[in-house]
Amino acid sequence: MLAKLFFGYYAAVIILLSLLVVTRKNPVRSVMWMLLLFFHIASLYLFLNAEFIAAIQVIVYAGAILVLFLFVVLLLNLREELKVKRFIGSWPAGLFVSAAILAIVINVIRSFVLVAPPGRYSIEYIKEATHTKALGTILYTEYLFPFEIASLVLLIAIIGAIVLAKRKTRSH
Amino acid sequence: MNNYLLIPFLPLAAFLINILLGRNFLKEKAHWVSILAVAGSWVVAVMTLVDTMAGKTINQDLYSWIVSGNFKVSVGFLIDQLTVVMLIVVTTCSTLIHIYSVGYMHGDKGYYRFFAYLSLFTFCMLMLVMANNFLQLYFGWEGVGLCSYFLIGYYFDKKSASDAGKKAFIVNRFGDFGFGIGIFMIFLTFGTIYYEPVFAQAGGFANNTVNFLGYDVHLMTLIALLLFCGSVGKSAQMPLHVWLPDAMEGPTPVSALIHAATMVTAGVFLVARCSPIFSLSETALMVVALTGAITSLFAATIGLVQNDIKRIIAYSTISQLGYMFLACGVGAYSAGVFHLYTHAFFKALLFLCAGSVMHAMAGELNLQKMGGLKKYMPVTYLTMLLASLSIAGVPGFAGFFSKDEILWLAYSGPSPVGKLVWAIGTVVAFLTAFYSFRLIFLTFHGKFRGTHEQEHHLHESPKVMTIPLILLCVGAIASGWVGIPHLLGGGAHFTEFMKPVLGHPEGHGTHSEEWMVMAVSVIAGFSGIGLAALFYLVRTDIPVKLAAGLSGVHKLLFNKYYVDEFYSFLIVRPAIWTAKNILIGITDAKIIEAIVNGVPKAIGGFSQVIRKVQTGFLQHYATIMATGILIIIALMLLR
Amino acid sequence: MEPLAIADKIKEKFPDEVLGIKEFRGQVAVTMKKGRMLEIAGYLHDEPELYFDYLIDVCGVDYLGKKDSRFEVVYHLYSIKHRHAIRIKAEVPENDSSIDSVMPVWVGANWHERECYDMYGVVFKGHPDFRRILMPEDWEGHPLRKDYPVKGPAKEWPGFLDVLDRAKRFKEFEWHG
Amino acid sequence: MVPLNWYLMLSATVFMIGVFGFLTRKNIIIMFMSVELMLNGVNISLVAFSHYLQDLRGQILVFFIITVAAAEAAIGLAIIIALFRNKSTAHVDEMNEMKG
Amino acid sequence: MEDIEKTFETRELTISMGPQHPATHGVLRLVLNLDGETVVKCTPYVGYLHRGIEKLGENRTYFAALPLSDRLDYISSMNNNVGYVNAVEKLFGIEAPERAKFIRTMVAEMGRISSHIIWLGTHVLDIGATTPFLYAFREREVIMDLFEMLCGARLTVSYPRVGGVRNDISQEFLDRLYEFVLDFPSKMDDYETLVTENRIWKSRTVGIGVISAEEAVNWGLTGAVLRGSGVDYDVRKYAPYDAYDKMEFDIPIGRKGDCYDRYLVKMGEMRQANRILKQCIEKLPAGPVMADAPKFTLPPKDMVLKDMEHLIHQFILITKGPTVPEGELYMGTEVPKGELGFYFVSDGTGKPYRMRVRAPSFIHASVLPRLCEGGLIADVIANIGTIDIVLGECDR
Amino acid sequence: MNEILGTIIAPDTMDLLIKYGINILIIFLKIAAVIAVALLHVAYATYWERKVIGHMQVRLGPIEVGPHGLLQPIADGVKLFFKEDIIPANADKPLFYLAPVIFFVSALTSLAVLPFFEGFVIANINIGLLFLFAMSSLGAYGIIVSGWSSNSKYAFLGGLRSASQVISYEIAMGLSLVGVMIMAGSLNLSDIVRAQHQYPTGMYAIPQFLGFFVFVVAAFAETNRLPFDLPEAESELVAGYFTEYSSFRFAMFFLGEYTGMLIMSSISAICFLGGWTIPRFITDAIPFLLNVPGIVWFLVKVYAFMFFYYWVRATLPRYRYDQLMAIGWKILIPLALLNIVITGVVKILVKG
Repeated sequence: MLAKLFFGYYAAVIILLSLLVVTRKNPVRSVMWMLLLFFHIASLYLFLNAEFIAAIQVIVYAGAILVLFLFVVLLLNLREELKVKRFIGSWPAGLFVSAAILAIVINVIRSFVLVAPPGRYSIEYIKEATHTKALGTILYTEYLFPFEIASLVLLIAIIGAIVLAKRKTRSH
Repeated sequence: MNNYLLIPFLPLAAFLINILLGRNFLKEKAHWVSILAVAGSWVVAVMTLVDTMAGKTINQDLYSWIVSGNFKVSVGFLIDQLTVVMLIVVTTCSTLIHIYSVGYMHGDKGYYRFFAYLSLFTFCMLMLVMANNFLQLYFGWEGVGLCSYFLIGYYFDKKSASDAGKKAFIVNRFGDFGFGIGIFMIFLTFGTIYYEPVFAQAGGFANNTVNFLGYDVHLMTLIALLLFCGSVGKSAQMPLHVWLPDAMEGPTPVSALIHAATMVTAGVFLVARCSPIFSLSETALMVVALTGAITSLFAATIGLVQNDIKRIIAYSTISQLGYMFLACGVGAYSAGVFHLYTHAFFKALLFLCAGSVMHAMAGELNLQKMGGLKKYMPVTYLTMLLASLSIAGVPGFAGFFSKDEILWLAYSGPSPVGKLVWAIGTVVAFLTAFYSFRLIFLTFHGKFRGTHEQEHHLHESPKVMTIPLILLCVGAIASGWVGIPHLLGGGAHFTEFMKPVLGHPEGHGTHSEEWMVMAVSVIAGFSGIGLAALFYLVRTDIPVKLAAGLSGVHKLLFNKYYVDEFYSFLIVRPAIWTAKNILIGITDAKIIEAIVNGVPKAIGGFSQVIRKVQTGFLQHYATIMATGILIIIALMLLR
Repeated sequence: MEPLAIADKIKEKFPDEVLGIKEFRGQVAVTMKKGRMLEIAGYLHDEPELYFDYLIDVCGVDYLGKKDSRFEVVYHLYSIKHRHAIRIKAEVPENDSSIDSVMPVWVGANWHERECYDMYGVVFKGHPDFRRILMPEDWEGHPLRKDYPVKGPAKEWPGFLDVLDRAKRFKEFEWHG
Repeated sequence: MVPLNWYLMLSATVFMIGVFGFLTRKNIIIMFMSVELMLNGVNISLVAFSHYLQDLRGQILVFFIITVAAAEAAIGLAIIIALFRNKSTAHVDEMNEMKG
Repeated sequence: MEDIEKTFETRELTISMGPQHPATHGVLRLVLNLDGETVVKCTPYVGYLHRGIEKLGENRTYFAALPLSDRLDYISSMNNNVGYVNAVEKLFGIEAPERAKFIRTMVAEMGRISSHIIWLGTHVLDIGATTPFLYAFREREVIMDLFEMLCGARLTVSYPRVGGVRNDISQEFLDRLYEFVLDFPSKMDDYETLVTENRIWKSRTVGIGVISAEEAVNWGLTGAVLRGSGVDYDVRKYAPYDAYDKMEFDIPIGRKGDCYDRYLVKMGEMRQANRILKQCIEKLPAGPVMADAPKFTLPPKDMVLKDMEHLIHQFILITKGPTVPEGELYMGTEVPKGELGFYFVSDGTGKPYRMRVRAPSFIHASVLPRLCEGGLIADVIANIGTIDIVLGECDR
Repeated sequence: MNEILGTIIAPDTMDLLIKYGINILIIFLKIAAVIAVALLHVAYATYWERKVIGHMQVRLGPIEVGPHGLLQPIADGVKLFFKEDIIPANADKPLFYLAPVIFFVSALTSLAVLPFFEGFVIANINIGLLFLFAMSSLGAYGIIVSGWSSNSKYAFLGGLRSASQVISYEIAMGLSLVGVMIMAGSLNLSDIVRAQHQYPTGMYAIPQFLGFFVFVVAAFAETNRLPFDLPEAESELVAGYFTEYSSFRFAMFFLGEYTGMLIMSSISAICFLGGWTIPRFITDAIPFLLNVPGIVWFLVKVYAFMFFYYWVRATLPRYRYDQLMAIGWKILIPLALLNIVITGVVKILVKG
């Protein structure tokens, strides 16, 4: 009961914040709502016994990615943003499409039943091994190769970002 | 260890390295890569020769290229005696000419490009000769054609060069068209395009006929003639010979390698390779023999009066190629290949010498402006003299043995046209000797007739050029010694060696007849040399008078029987006229453009309406995509 | 070199330009016509014997009613190499109060010339950034002229009126406890 | 115990709100944030599945998604800056080079 | 490409540094065009402190204009006074007695130390080191006390007078000064340990705001800024006034002309000033402190109150001023900031017809764009710090 | 009525609620205690800083309010409370209000996972160190938002500078602590202290001297203290991102900054200096020291580190911005990585 209550709170706030993020005129406000949203999602992860992911969510998403967004928003100085319309002209089409898909998907999910057998990482197991250790073991054995590739992807992204955003040195 | 794989792929590697790195990194050092690669190929080829002499042949697929139903093509290699001979010819000439090019092309701005193309050519040629199926052969065939086009048009900023390149390419298309159809016919008939099954089954189809253009044609004759079309084009036989003299616009090493020693002999190689098919058709063989004989006579007569040093050698090449076809036509394939093999050496040598002379004359090609170069360029003179002796059929030189073998087998062979072609061949031998020595005498003897600056500039070529000359010269003299006939106490080893592939035609004549044939050809050769000496050393006024006296003939010969003009009248101009008036004027302007303009106009009108969809806004597209997803999900889930 | 010798040397070089040489307390002033001032400056700077590489000061003087040509622009020069000094005075009449800027020779003349313009209204031609320096940009008149009223202009400077006005408007925010 | 379906519905809702934002907002930065919303929606369902299936691989996937999101943000924002330098706008509807 | 360049231009950030900025040492205003952190363009605006001192001088007698010089560089008013009275004396053609000359040299060097020390404190504070600032004020306080003891004023002293000094110095003053002089080098060592070899300090100043010797001369720079670039020019040495020709001292000279060299030069000057002070105290001669030139110097105060002639004399000198020979004269003296010059045009009356002040800070402020452009915004601070300007002098 | 309530909340749920309620109450009490004590420490940290620096700078520091100026922090607090709160006319008001709160709260939240002595920690979570990183990375929001919402160029520049500084040095700081994580094998701060106590040297600062060095430098930069106080370099940018703030909002930044210092000192005490424990070899030598409560050692270490902060402030000039970034990226991060490599290799060698 209590869990459902909490879930209800989080779900409601997450949905509300998502809506705020996509509808605010001022990008800085959007970023701030998004920050709050990330915290709620991180808390939701805690409910799902994923404390490491929750920490990562805050550190990486909130602490790094979103700061990057904020930086760009500020660098671009979007004060004139507030004077123009926030949606494109054909927004009702977008609204209709996304709402329709959502309706269908939710309708399907309602009758969704999980049939697969539970895996070996039960809550007790994780508690004993600590979440970080359990996650790390899988990551560095089974998923070592994807992990290395992910690091490479990040490296390339960093280089690419520098190249893209680098200011051309003035010729004169 | 499939080390024979290295033979084609070393040059390919050299090509890739040069073309990718040449411009920026290798630059003046591009030749090292190519030379090392080709020399490596040569070494492996020699090793392969040793293996093959021991009786080991290879027929192996390496890699499936195309598989479509029962049509299967692979990259595969067939290495038998014929292939090995060709490998030796190709890699030897190629290696020496690569080295020669270092000196000849020195300082050219497209240095790396030249070597890249040369290596690519070598690769394609090797793929051609090593193929074990017709499609790979065709690949090599077209590849060498492409390289030939690149290299003829190497000085692409010169209009005549690029025109010559185009001409070669277009003329070859005529032949290749037939060749391509021939390959289709083979596939239709045999259901495969691999040599082995095709040749094995060929006998079974000996009496089949096929309806071709409304006529019932003997199947093997048809296939053979279609394949021969390709040969005619590539080997510059009548009537498709016109491209070869023009191809001399390319750099001289190219002329030597492609248009004398290797590529042009691909036609002969094809006929020899397909000998099982040709042998089944009397008619086809007759056509081959006559084409060869007529071409050789025809080219030799033109060669008599030309003044351009490279063109003389080019006509000589055509003539000698005719000889080879003549041999094939009378069933003496091994003799033809033998001549191919000896010819490669002395003809390459002749070209390289001509190149050396050009080098000294600063690009001058006209014989009438040379003379007396003997004392300036002793090495070139000596090697060229020996090559000419070889081509003239002077006993003891390579050319003598191969030519004699051809003539004897033509005379004695079973071919119905044997005697005729022998007679023509003998005449050609005389003419060959004559124009070859005309070239020698006009170039190296007498007084220098060029300008003073040119005389001042005369010099022997650098070592990097003369050493290949000397090496080739050894070949030009000695390469024939492997095929000394039994008559002269030799072992006719070459024919024996080729026997497993090409059979062994037996001459049906007595020893005295054989001596007679040999004597006649030798006499023809010596009289040709003698006449040339008389005309151009002793009585230099005779040629002029003769030209004046026989001005009609001279003009005819000088203008190469007006073949080019004839083609121009018959094909080129009608084609241009048609193109201009009918195709552009009517078809293009009235029909196609009406369609072309009308349809777009209609579409344009329509798309004026439709283009509104193409807003350029990312989100509109995304919305449409999402709508698509929505529809799909809806269909899938709510069905 | 002795100051008088320098003056003589200048006179030798530019006999038509020099109007007078005057000595007082060991310092020598050379009065010039203003026309070729830039050229003279270049000469003074580059001539190895003179080598006046250091421009101490540029200022104006207003001789209202005392001399025919109302203004004088005074250049104090010093040579760090030779340790000698000279004073060059260029006469600038009121009706044609412009003179070449010596900035091409001495960059340091930059603000001095601007100040001279600010205070006397002498225009320096060829100055790259010529505007008022000490007085506000919209100031009227040139304060160091002798006919400028010592008590200040009759009309108050608009900038000051603006400040007064703003002070009045801010009065209402004051906290009257 | 909260049923898994609830988490999935939440995830779908967040995802579709992200889609909506992406489809309708003018500001390219907000569009990017909408993409991040979509990724977060997916992450919720992955973590939920991971929890209910008692299998940590779902969380590993989340880990990778966050990595990719970081890379995407870096590159995307760099592109935005480059775009902004050229066009002085962050509005998608003013970037219509593709217009037919 | 052109478009992109243009967008860059428009995206420069313009900030106005000052006139109420803590690091501009007064009411200097710099308009900086920044490209990121790099200064693309630097435009100084001065004049916020313009009081028309030149105009005021033209309307006062030579005696009454003396306090105006206090208000030039208010950090080192003593040096300005010395410069002013020297120029006026030269114009009048009188000479101060020997003892007065020594005293003037002494107080001028004290002023130099006090000015340099406040420069050191503020400059170092700008770069971020707080402690030397307070140390510096501790020493300055001693000198201020000594000034107070000398003439009652700490900041605007007006102690030197035309023809000498206002009053003779006491033995107690000398004793305390001597104590200070002996103590000062150890204090200098304190500052230098904190700053001179500090890695961060060096990374902030070495190679910053470099100006070559030729350029420095061409700009008309003087004082430590010029000597930091390696030019050997000091008025005290090459056109000695007062008792400087009797003093032994060196002129510290830099090499590269960067902020660090200017800093070293100023530090060296403080030690040299201390040396001069010591010599002044040791060599101080006895005698009067006022020149005996009644036409140009005010009569002694006690005589004025007692004697009619003296009273009339005083009255005339105060109201009408002395009768000065017609002529013009420029005289430069070495003040802490550089060469302070006074140029007088006399028309024979008691008031200068034209009084021109050649202020070193004015020139030094004009060179700021040259030093700052191309550098970072933090370097602007270091540059302002080392060129050591006082806006009261700059704006006059 | 009761029936209705009973249907909504079952009796066992009621018990549950009470149990939860008591737990929550205890947690709240702990939080209140920690915050109150921490803030008091922060307040007196400012007093102590003024005294220390005052004496270093040949002056006295606060002396007027109370004996030896002891009540000065309280007077300051009162003053800041009652000052007029000035908000720039063109500021983005909600964000302007929010920024100091974010800054202050993110600093305070970090206190939750710090173990002050054995068993006393508000939230003894397994990923305590990660939590610290997460919270410290949030401080950047306060800085950026305050810089932006002030609508002032100085504040904006200061905000950008500060945010990029904090973000850059956070990487170095995080990496410097990885060595500690490897050695302790845990992210739980209490476990780290215990593992440290087991370690022969008793303090990780000795084997992890490289990591400790990087951490100390990064900690100075993280808290915007000299010689890295660029964002608020008053000679360049006036007061940096909080130029436009006054009154209590300013106080929040001020408190946040000092809380940050306190937390950095605590982390260094916990992760490198042995937390509330003292090395075994010392207690073996002087067993009497075992009687001293752990909190005392902890505070001694924290205040020693704080003193180091003040000492540096009184001594060093300030780096330039590009130099600061260069130090962070080109020296500290490579050093930290090197430290990780060395630690990892040594750990494998010792284990294997």
